[in-house]
Amino acid sequence: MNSSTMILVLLGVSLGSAIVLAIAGSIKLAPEINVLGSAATFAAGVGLALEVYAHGAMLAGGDFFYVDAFNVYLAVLTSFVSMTTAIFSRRYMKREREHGRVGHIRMRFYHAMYQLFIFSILLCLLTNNVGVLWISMELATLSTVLLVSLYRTPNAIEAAWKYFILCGVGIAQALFGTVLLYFAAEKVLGEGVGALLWTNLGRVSGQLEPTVLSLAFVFLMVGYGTKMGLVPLHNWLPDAHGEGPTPISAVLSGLLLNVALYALVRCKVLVDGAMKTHHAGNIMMGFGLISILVSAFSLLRQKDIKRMLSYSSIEHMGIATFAFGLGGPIATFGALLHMLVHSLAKSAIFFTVGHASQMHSTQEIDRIKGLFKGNPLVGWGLMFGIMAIAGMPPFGIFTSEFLILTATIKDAPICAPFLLLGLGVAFAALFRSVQSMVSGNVPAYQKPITAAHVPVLLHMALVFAIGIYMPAFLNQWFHTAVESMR
Amino acid sequence: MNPYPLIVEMLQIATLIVLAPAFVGWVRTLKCWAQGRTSAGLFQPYRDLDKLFSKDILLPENASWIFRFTPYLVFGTMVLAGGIIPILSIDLPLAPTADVIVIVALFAIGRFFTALAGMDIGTAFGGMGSSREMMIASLAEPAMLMAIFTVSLANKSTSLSQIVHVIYSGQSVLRPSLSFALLAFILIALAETGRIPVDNPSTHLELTMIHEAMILEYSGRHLALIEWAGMMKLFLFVMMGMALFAPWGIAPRGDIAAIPYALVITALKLGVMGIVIVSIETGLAKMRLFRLTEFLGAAFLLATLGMLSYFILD
Amino acid sequence: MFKFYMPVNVASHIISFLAALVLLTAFGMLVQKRIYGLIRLFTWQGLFLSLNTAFVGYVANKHHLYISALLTLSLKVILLPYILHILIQRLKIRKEVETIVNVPMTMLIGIALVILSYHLTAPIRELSNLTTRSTLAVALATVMLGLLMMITRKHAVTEIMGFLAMENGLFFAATSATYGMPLVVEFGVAFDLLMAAFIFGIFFFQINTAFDSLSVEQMARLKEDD
Amino acid sequence: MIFTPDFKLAVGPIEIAAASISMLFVVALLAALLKNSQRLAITLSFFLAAVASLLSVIAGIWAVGSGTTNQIVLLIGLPDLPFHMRLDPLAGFFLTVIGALSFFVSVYSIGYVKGYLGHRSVTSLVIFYCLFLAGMFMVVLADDALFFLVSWEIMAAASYFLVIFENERVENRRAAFLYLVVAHVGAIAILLSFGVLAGFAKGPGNFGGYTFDAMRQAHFPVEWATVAFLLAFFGFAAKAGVVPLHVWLPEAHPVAPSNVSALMSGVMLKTAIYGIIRITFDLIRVFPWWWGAVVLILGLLSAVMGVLYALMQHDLKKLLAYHSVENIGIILIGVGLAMIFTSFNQPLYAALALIAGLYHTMNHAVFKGLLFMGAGAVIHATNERNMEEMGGLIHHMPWTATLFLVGCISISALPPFNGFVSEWLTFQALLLSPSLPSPLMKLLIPMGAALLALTGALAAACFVKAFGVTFLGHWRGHHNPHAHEANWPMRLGMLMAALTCLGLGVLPTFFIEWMDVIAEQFVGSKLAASASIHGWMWLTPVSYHRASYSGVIVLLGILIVISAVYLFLHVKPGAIRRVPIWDCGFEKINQRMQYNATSFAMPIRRIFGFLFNVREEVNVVPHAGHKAFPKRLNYRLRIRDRLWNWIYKPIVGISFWVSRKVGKLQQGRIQIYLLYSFITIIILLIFVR
Repeated sequence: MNSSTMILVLLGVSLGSAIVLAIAGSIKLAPEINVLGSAATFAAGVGLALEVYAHGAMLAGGDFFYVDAFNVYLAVLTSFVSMTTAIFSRRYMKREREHGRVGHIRMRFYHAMYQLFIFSILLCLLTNNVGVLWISMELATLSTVLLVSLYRTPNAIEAAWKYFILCGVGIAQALFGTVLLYFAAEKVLGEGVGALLWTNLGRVSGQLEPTVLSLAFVFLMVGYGTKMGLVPLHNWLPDAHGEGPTPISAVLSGLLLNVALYALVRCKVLVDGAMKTHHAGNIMMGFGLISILVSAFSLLRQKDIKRMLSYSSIEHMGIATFAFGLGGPIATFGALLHMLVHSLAKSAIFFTVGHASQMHSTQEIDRIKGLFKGNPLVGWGLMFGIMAIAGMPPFGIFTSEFLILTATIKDAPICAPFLLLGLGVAFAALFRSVQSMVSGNVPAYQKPITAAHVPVLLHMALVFAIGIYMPAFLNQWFHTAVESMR
Repeated sequence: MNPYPLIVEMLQIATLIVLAPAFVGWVRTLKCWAQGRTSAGLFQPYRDLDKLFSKDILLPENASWIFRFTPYLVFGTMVLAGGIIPILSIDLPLAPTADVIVIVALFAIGRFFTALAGMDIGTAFGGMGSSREMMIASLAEPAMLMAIFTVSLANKSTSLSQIVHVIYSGQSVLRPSLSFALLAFILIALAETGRIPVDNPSTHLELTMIHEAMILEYSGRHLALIEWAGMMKLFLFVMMGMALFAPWGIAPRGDIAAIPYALVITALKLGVMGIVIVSIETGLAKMRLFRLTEFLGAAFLLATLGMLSYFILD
Repeated sequence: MFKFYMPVNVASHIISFLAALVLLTAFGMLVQKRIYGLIRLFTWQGLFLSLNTAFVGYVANKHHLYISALLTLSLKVILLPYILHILIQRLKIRKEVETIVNVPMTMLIGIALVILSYHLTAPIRELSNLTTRSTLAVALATVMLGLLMMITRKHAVTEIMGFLAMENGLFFAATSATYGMPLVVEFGVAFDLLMAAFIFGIFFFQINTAFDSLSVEQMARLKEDD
Repeated sequence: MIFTPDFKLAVGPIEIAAASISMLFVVALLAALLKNSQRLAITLSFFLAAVASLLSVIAGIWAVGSGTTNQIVLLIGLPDLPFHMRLDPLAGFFLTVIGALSFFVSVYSIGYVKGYLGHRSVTSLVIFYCLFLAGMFMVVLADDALFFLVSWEIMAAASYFLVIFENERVENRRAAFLYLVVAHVGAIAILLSFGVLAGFAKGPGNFGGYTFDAMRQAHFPVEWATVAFLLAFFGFAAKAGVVPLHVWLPEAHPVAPSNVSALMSGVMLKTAIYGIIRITFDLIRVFPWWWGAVVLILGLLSAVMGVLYALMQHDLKKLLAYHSVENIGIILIGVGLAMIFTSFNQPLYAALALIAGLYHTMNHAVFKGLLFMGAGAVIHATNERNMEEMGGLIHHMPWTATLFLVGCISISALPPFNGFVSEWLTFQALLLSPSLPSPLMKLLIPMGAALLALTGALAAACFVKAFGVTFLGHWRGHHNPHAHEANWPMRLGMLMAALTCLGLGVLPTFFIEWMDVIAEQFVGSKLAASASIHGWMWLTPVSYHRASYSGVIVLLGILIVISAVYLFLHVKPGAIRRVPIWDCGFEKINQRMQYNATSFAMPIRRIFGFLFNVREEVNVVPHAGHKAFPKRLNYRLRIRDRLWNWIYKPIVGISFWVSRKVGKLQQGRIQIYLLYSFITIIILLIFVR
């Protein structure tokens, strides 16, 4: 099978499952179809990755798709997390349905949109076309907006509305940036689709008009930055991630943010090539730092566990953005690693938190107690997840933060104290809440549940494994990606 | 092997053990004279000890082995210290065993156990004595070390024999720093040996006693050992002060012949020091417990001044 | 194929005129207080945009622009206003909507934004040799005015209108700066817009049910401030 | 664990150390598997942990004894930055110290942890215990920044889980949380410090600079070296509990199970000392003298403050924890002096100071471990941590009491036990200050000696109190004591530690000769050439004439005199009669009239009261009609660390204040959010133009 077919399979499976689930989603087997579809997607993703590992970066489907070290690992990650989340959501959503929080039709809608969402972010990652990237990014937003308001509570609707409007406005800015990019590229590459292809743009980035690109970058930054939830464009994120169904929160935090960052980094490489200054990097570092600090302090006063986790996502996106902005081989390597391990760990935490909140019928931190005793897997899973996300070894996030921080003090020492402050406060805030959730005696209102073990264990095992033993192929990809971003 | 140092060592320890009660007797006698009382004589302490040794021991029901062990230990540390501090000669085989810091620590270990013994019985007095004793010690000890350090910095050694040796060889002259240190040392010695104005060795007045409170429950030979050790402590402090500040008379290295002479000088020194102690004790009143802070603070200040003047003036 | 060549300056005049009309409608939307009026203005804006696209396509001889003009026409002049009308009738929305900032102030900010847009696009204008280059400032200003409108209004429908106005500005930018994006992109964007339209339609119902009105003022429960 | 490909059959110290670490991981796994047979899990796991610790001791002794340096590279970690392990004498020394105490404590744990059987599952305790040990071993063996920090944090995390082992209690959670946060912030600071060093180090590839070998080769500009040092010192000081970063320590150490407290206080803190020595003497190598002064001054401050706060405690384990602050201070005095002497190029004196610091490191590990084990036995027997509720335990548990007493004497720096030797060496080092060219240091360092003396004397007072109130007198508690003697494994663990205390105190020359190679490597001079020149009996640092000490003779001397007197007096022994307490004739004596911990410390509290945040409440309920005779009297005393209010509370307050302000960003209104977006664009546009 050549890579074009592989990509078509990869995208086709998810799109196909979306259609199947939309048509026949009400049947009993819908969750299983969902899992199966995701598993097939994952298999295709692995196949594609092997292909890339063997042959290096490649164009596919004419030049519509482009796969290199940077996006292939994100694609595999996406398909993997989509699979585990589907497994998790099988148990989770079943329980939600038993509790009458969602009905028949909405379940169908949920499954279809889930697959559509996966399809759109995969397309986002694999496409070679800046315009198509934009379109699929918008599609990813649109397919999840109504999932956020799935429960139809006033809070959920409000969150979804904010998500819709703010991301809509943000993404519109990104489109303006894309138009400007096209405007600049067209001068060099001539009219037509060719002027929107990453591969072509990357080749000629040195000849692009710097003034236009600097303007374009502002709009792209604000646009994709909104999607990533960078402060001060972040305000929709805690609401949306906090109010939606937990599987959706997991993929929003774990996957969608990564994709937006991916888009931004691709743009940054172009802009750097054109401007030959560190302007874009500085802007990203600024956004990164502000995001880290604001989210860290916001973490301190969270009462809702999912809301807290979404702030933590902002923080980590801030770290990655900062690191990409800082540039240099070490920081970039760290940032790539960070994207990977953050999404694994964050989705794992969402899984455990989902179970925990079902056990206590609430998302309030103060009401969740005694998880170590009540359900050791959920309790320890949450604890280790938080350890990972807070940057404790032997988990992978520590490795990435290690690289990023050491590079920071070398290249931008002035930022180091702020990072130290932000990370310290975030650490304290996370542990303060989680410790009270996992420890203590089991409260009377806690209900036992059957948790989905596999996704949590799988994710945490991976985060752990990457923390102490990073496989050579991953290393090679990251290095290749770092090289491509020079 | 040259047997003489060993003999000197033995002789010195014997001197300590034998002469210590006499010195206390001398101080008491002087005091009686000063206060216009009839004295019991120089040898009363010996009679007291003899009486205590022949008595039965009344052991409190609650006493543990610590209570019984302490008298022996305290006695042992004093004897050991007496083997190290140059009294008659600096040619002591035991001298390198311990320098002045170790000697301070030897006193401390005796005090440590006495304080424990005070708490062992579980009375209010015992605890009170221990508590106060440890408080005073914790203030006195740094001041004492500070005073000693001044001397040892001047003589580039913390070993007492070596200090004496250096002073003899004329490398050390009379310095202003030493006079401060001496003053401090006197104040601390009073505190450490439980004399007025810090403690009153002859009182059993409940609220003022410190050392006596700790050993209230002792009797028989236990009490005798403790009393004897206390006498030796006073004796040793005097001798230590002499070695540090006025070593003349102590037999120098290799000079066996000077030992009889040293004995005489020692007796003379003790006589003089008795007068000094008595004049201080009669001239001062016992202080309230929390005034002691100021007293010991003054000692510390003097010692510090000694140290500073060593660096600044010398 | 026969082609009537119009003098360049005449063409650019017409384009500028249409651009001015787009801008004018944008301002009109900014101050319009009645919802129906807003929709009407939006329809007009779409029409001008569509005309402009078609005209540029004609002048620059870019046939794919006709398609995008058609797209704009069908979507923004016909479909979206229709959907909005239906929704407003179904939901029995009050006709007046209040603004947060008063009208003269909004106008002043709007004018400042136009100046800023002009200033920002000035260097780009120098680079381009297209007939449409001077309209880039208008496009950016339209985007900004749309955003301003969203900020100053308190109603879900007006927020959507502002959003759509921004989208118009973007379309305008695409045609004016570069003679349009590649068709695949244009179609994709249109598809997304269509989907968005359905979604906000659903939303209006959801909000109305949950909050008993479409004012976004009530939707301020999720917050950090206390 | 995977070793480098060149497999040689020859086994060196580092292979043994690696085997020990691997073994601990296996034991952790084993404990997880033995979840359902707890009794077996305890015996087997702790036995194996003891064996593993013994292996480490062997490896450490070997490495120091042979003075060799071995390296291996593990094929884990990042592919371009695999974990490097290196066993040099310094690492070997710390490995020995950690291993030795771990060995004692593991043996002790076999008996101690059984106390939890029937109350709660001990699986997590066993697992994290093993991981904790492994973490400590790895810290001293790590030879690159990444591995070091990974080990460092594994150690911190494992100990965190041990501290919250009994997580129902709020105070445990609070303490554990505080501990973890301080540890983590410290770890980030250390990380940044390594970042600075790595920035100047050159190695193969992008990540080559992170190895310690590369840092050893590098040259650092003095200002950057200072940044690195200050960051690292902050991080390590936070771990070691140096004042004013000590506040977590007396909270966290007491609430952990006692075997864990023993390890935390005894050896975990020492990894911070290791880190400081490693960074300054090994990686940076050239430094200005004032670094040493910083270390010295903070050391002195910690020593004095630590012991004073310890005196005020009536929680036995909290008291011990504060003493760890004190002892870390004493160690730092030695290390700081060594740094000062080194930077003034006086290697012999530096060697003395360094050895003094290291010797105290070793001593403190042993006696603090012993004391915590003893405290554990007491708490195990009485279910009580408050000393005010204890008393008279020497009659119920003579073994524990005697062994605990050994610890008390050792920590009070009294001869002939080990604490004295190292403090004595430190004194000697302090008295060498006249050789320094800096007048200020000349003058200030002897003041340090006075403070050290104060510390020692206060420590003695404190342990009279601790031992006296806990073990002596009558039972003070309200409920009846069911105290029972510790079981055999516990006694064995304590006994071994106590014997080690004596050994270290009596035969210092052996140990100093053994560890001298460290001084030679880092400060360029050997101490043993002078320290044991007069044979193994005499410890003579610098020169015979300066000072000398013989622990053997002190011990033998005292013993001989005691036995002589005893024999002499028992030729014709008088009778011993057990009688009721006399107490100046007071008759109605009861146990409530004893001095307790609070009253014992009262005089010192009065004197140093200004250092504490003391709140005293006396509540008198007068007798009807007779004002002079109170019917009931309540006395309440609360002593808090002033630093809580000065440093920690403001930090927490400011954090929440900022957090509140930040919260204002998010007011819920969508228009405001849009406005942010709008303003952001405009600002950025202006910025790029």
